[in-house]
Amino acid sequence: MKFDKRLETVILILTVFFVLLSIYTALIYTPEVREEDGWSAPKAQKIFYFHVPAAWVSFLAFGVVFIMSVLYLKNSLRKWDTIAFASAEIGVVFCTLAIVTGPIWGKAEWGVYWRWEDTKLTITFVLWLIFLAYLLLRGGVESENKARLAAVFGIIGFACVPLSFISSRIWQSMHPNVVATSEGSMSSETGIGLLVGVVAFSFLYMFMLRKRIAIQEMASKIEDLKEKIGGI
Amino acid sequence: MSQGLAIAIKDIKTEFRTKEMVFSMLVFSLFVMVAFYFAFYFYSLSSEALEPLVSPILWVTFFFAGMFGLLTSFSKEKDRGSLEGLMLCPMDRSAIYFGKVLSNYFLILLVDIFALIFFVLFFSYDFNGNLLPVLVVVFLGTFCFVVSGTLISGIAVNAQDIRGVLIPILLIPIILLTVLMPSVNATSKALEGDIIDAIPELRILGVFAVIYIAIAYLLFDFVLEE
Amino acid sequence: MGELEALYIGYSIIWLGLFGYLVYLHMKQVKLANELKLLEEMVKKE
Amino acid sequence: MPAIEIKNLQKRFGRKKVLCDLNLEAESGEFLVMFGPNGAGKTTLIKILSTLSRPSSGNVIINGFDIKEESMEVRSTIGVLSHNPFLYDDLTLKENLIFYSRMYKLKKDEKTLKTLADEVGLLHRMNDRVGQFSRGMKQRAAVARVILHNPPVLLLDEPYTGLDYKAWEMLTDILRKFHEEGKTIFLITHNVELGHRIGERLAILVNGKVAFECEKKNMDIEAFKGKYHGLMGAQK
Repeated sequence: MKFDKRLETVILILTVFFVLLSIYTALIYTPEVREEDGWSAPKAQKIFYFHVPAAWVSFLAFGVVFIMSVLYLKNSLRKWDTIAFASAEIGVVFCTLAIVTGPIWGKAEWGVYWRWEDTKLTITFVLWLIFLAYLLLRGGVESENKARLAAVFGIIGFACVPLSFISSRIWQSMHPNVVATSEGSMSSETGIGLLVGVVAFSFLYMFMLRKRIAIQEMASKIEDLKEKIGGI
Repeated sequence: MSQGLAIAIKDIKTEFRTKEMVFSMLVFSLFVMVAFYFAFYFYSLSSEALEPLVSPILWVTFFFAGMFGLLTSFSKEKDRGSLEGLMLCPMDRSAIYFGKVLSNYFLILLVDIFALIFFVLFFSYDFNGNLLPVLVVVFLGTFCFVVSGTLISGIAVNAQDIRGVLIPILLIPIILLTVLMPSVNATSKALEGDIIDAIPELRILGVFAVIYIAIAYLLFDFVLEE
Repeated sequence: MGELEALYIGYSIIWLGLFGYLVYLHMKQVKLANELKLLEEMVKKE
Repeated sequence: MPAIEIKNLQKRFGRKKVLCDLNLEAESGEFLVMFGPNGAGKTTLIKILSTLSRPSSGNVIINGFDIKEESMEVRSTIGVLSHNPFLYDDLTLKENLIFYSRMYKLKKDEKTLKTLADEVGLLHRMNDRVGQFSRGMKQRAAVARVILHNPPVLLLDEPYTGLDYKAWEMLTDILRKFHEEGKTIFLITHNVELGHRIGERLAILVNGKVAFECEKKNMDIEAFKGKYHGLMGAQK
């Protein structure tokens, strides 16, 4: 119990520290990219230092859902299911932010909001859809095996996506004119900026995850108590 | 495996006795075609303008009509309680899945072929001798769709009230990249006459069919168990 | 939409989104904590 | 060797405990009747015994097979009859029986199927669709399905629900006959009089536990009724 409390404090402090640091690196430390390097909107490019980490952390969160789902099916301990659910919700939050900020930058840089030809965008979008569906499934099924069904769907959903990423290479070779990456050349400062952003968001993810799990546990405690009182 | 086959035969037999599902799927696919026809009516499409639209129209019809079939394949058994009867039989639970895959595949393919005929009639389309390669793509793409759809249908059947909406909600994001896109691309290429060009897409479909079957084989126990 | 505008909008969406979610979590936690307290007191009384 | 052996069986649905620490044994050839009010966990127990549901903890052995490890063997040694006949309305009785014999990997020829239908008094309706049957006939057809693979253990979950008098008598006769043949019968019901009449050993399930167990010969119907209603008060 005591260790848990301390860990929480440590995570909170680290989260705040890295979030502040990431804002500093994104706005002040990292140099502006230059138009000569092929960027048509160099100022707007600074969205990247949060857009890319948000996308990364959402992948991390969905990966956690996948792993927890496998663990849950193996030994059906409730805690794995709780973590999977919490992680899916937070993953959707981060993914939404990444998906919303992407087009804002895209409009400034490319002149269009979205490039469907870009596999990275498409796959992020599909992942987002899949985990929205996951949350709907969790809300919709009222049976005792809800957790098990959600775990199966989480596995299907996440397993398909990396695989379609691999297979998308084949499509790209079929469409030679539309290969577009969302990162240009990267200097080392840009790399550091992105790294700090990823670390900051990862800590934020951990903090949120713990909070979400705590909420879930409280809710089930309340259910228990209600049953107890109802039973007497 | 023989039990899976027995389930499929039983399903097809009951289906053809009542004909409710096949009939509504056929009518639905007809209506989708009609809807497409009237949606494009204003443009009075020439055959050249129609060319890029052929495979998207076909696959959207296949998928939406097919989803009807998936909707009832488990819910009928569940509502009548006969799913428990199947689960009491001494066999692997995945045999139920394979049986359902076979019967769904048969019924949905049937509807696909009728939808193709409707398409030809409405848009007076001429396959120019490319019908065979298109059929190959349709057979493989539909198989991949059925394999993933039957798994999702097994999951969605547990949501009593909203299972009707849950199947498309769960299924569409899953098949977007793994079935829909390769099938449409491959069909377009087959329509141009070079099936060889479509081999990468066909390979993707094959790989994902295997992946979905493997997932179902591993996890279908968890889907059915109470 | 200018470049800087895009940047400002993007930043505010990210931080408002994250902060909003945190506030939502916190409010939910506080609400549940109150409910839990109430129920625990009821159990004690009985 | 006991035909059914339940040791420390527990079943939780999420946080809810449905069965807690249930212990029960039925000797081979015994007619055991279990009573319990709604929500006592009767159906859950049958579902676990018939391998439809997995226990949270504890062991169940049926005819020497563990339900967790050897579920296939368990499924082929049991016959389950509930208020739902598990038959397909759109198929004829004969087709239903052929379908289920395929599922049990049995080779049944015309003659055996006919004998089977005759046994439950439905020979004249062999080629009619089950959907046209009355409730009682459906239940008789279900009996034919259950004994298709000649299981030594029968699990019955409220098989009398919705039956008229004639069908009721018929089912009782069939159960007696099975009992004489030496099959183990485990019947679950909330009908005290019926259960007391046909059972050999009686047990009462309350709050997921066996609250009372006795031989029928040691307790007459009035005493047993009193006991049952007394225990009912303890049900949540």
